[in-house]
Amino acid sequence: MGQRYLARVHVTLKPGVLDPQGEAVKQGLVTLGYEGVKEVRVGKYLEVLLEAVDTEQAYQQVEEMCRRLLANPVIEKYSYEIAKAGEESKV
Amino acid sequence: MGQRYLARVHVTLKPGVLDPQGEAVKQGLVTLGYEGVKEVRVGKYLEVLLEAVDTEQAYQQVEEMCRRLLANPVIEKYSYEIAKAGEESKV
Amino acid sequence: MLKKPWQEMGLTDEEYERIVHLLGREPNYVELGMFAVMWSEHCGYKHSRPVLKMFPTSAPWVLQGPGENAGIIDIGDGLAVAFKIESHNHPSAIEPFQGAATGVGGIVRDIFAMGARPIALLNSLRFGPLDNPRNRYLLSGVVGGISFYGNCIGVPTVAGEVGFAPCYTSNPLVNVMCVGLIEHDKIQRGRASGIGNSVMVVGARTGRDGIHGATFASEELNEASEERRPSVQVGDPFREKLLIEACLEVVQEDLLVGMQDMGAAGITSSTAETASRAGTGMEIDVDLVPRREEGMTPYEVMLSESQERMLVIPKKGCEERVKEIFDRWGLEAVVIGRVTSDGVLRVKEKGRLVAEIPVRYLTEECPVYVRERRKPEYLSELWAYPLTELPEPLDYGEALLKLLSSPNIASKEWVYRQYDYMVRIDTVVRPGAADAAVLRVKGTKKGLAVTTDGNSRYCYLDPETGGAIAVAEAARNLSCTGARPLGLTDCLNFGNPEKPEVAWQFYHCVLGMSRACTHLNIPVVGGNVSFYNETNGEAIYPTPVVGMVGLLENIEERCTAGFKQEGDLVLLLGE
Amino acid sequence: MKFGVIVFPGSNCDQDVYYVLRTVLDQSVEYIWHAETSLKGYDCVVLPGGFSYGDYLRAGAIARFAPIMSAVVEFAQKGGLVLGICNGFQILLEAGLLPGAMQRNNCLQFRCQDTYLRVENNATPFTNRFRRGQVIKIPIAHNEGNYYADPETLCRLKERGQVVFRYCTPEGEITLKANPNGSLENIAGIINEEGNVLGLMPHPERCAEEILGGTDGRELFASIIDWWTGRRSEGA
Ligand SMILES: Nc1ncnc2c1ncn2[C@@H]1O[C@H](COP(=O)(O)OP(=O)(O)O)[C@@H](O)[C@H]1O
Repeated sequence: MGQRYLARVHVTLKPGVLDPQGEAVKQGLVTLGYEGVKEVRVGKYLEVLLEAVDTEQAYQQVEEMCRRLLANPVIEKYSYEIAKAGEESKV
Repeated sequence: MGQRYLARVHVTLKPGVLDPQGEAVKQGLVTLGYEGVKEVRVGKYLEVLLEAVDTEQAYQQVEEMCRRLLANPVIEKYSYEIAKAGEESKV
Repeated sequence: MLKKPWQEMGLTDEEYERIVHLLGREPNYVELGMFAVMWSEHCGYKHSRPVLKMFPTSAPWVLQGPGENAGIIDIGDGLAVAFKIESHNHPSAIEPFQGAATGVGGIVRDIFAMGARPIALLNSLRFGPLDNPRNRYLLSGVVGGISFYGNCIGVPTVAGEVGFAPCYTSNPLVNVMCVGLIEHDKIQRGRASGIGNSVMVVGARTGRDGIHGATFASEELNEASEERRPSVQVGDPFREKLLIEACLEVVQEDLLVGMQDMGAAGITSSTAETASRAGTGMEIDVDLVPRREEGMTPYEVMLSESQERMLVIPKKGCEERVKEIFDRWGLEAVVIGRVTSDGVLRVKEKGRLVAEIPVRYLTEECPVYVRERRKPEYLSELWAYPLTELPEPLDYGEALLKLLSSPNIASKEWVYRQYDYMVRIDTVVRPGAADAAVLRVKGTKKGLAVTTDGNSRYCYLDPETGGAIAVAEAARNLSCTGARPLGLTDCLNFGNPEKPEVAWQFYHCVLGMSRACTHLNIPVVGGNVSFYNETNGEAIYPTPVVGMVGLLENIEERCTAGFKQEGDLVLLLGE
Repeated sequence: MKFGVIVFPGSNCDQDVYYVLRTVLDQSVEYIWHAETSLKGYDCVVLPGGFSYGDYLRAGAIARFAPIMSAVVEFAQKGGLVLGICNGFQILLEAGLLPGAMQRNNCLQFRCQDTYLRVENNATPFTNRFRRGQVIKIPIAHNEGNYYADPETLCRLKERGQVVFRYCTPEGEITLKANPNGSLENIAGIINEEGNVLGLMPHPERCAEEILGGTDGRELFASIIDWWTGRRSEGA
């Protein structure tokens, strides 16, 4: 069946939502001597390898997955990129 | 002082290190009916807003932060991009 | 039709009229917001106050009855126990993990606001049936949130209960109780006394969290509530842990005249309530409040429900020492105003007055409603049910197995193994070992037994008897460990009290509970009311939850459930 | 002998360890604030359990940079006894005083329960009161106790007897079912090569008194005291 796709999903807290983890990491970095650090926000990064009949279906499914499971819409937002597996430019 | 930079840092598990969380997310997606999902890996995504005298210093500092604090080299690897704050292309 | 601003904030037209009448003028937007939160059911108890008066609240060992952040009972040796239960139902329905987590945070602050060291957490949870995935999601989210917050702050979660019934499908219940230990002479009160004293906020910065959370908790859930989602706050248990330690250190050094947690309605309620209890006024400057976000308006600062903050009123000249202690714990402590003599709450921004309300109007002048009560129709039908005609089970063994496999009866280990129930090394009888947990009191021979109980099916079938049963069950659970019940806190979860049937259920539950309390001589020293647990007009079963604390004079005499040894005699007591 | 218990922001078993050392074992013990920089005068330092810095980012990741940690590293290098319990263990891993790393429990949930441990090495200052192969009962309470080390590291650990405790059945078998968190080869506690730094996930301070249901944890602390006293009399 179909083609393999790699979706890279970023899930981050909505602006204004408290990020205790980011706050602690920022403090940690400042204590380490990086006084230039002004803000840190911590989110999730997911790589989803999936098979789909075509690019359109892949997009549609990943959009749905984000909405239904990967992100918590109450406090988080998400974004993603999708590439044919093997073709994605390695970060 | 200096210029503001936004670093986007990805911290992921090294290949070969088991990812129970990724496995659980994959199971969750398959249960939801996304049978095309073959693998999921879960990592961290951090946005660090920092001030530095120039791009070079920003790179050097972020590299150090990753090595010292943001990633645990025993199980994790990291990558990052840095852009002048305000100029980063929104994902 | 467009809603009027006060309607948007949850006030009725009559209530608005009352405000105009009291002030002798129209309130401005900030003032209106302050009235709206203070006159919400959550803060003002406008539908429940007269009924709650039925509870017996005194006994020689009661050091603090209802009306403060928590009740306190004497356990001898100069020691006392502070405890209270509170609901976080609506936030948990929207965001189970954070809703439950911040519920834990809130009740813990109530306890250390009294100066007590939190030593135990309990919870009482209700969900819809587990064959529905949404209910499973709610359950795992809520338990995860309690585990996340309680474990991190190092307060053991030692007991509780979980129940399932279809009426909770859209209205899960999350009631959390905290118990604290304190020496008599260290007890703090939420009072802003001493004219000219400074008023400080300590702990987290103020952000735009949960604006209107208090009014939100006092509304039915419907599709539109989804839109209000940003009012759910995120908890920071790490900061709460620091806040506990810093506040208790300040108490140890005897630096305060008053302390109050900032829960629902944040700065507004904490300033109004502390001033009201002391009969004073207060002047505060919102510019001085440390912010997490830029561009916040006075309205937002006054109504923010950001977590992990407290209001403290230091003794004159102790401000610097208070700051030092908080600083050592990595927390901010900032003077935002002072206590005044004229009984008025004044809020300033950039030297300009943005609100000016006599404190009394916000607290004592909150309207009280005695609604029509009507016995619900369903009861006559149920009461007429011919019980004798129920068929006998064909196979008793099978029936037993079926009962035991019901989530209501089955082991709750999958819940409590996610809670750290041992930290502080006082948990002598753990969850699962008895129907109440027993904690030792270090340095004494004493033990404390704690439990939460409630059975909403009984209350649905007969509110008065059901209410009495809840109290009796809790008392039995304590006495089975060898403890004498000393005091009770209650969380009353009901539907919309403006409906006569719900008002009737509420009244009769409280009546039954009160009678049982009087009969058993167990005073009610605090509690919480959660109304509007309805979705699209369907109310939950009336669900009063009882939290009870008892004392074992000698912990060596404790008893656990379960057979001990082959050959031991088995007796059945009671009828 | 003098014990020190380090208090990090977010430590929550510091008072428990202190109580056991002072009240149960009648030892001299003091709290050491994370901002201190010296461990002069201490013979054994305990990094207690809890959630230092909220366990944000990774358990122990931020705490390892607390000022006191430089002193801990130096103290350990000079042969001082260091005991890391639960979060303390995680901090020692992050600080590189012990090899490997901690991942989330494979059940992805916090686990609080009694566990049985097999003592794999009793020739340490922390375990000399146990027999080799003895099964002891000590509770765990953690979210991230899933120990990981790469194959070479694991091999070295085993060769040198650095694996001190393994999760086991009450009968002492090392099985998958007895493993509460997915930890590699059921590892519950390890020691450094020099044998003076021990990290373990279970909480010995929670079972040091009969009233709490067991005293195996007390033996671990008592081992330290015995070892110290023995060494002193040898030296004398
Ligand atoms: N939500 C919970 N939190 C903590 N402990 C719980 C919770 N639910 C149940 N428990 C514990 O599990 C044990 C059994 O509870 P339960 O089945 O409700 O017993 P019973 O109904 O007989 O009181 C008790 O020790 C109780 O404290």
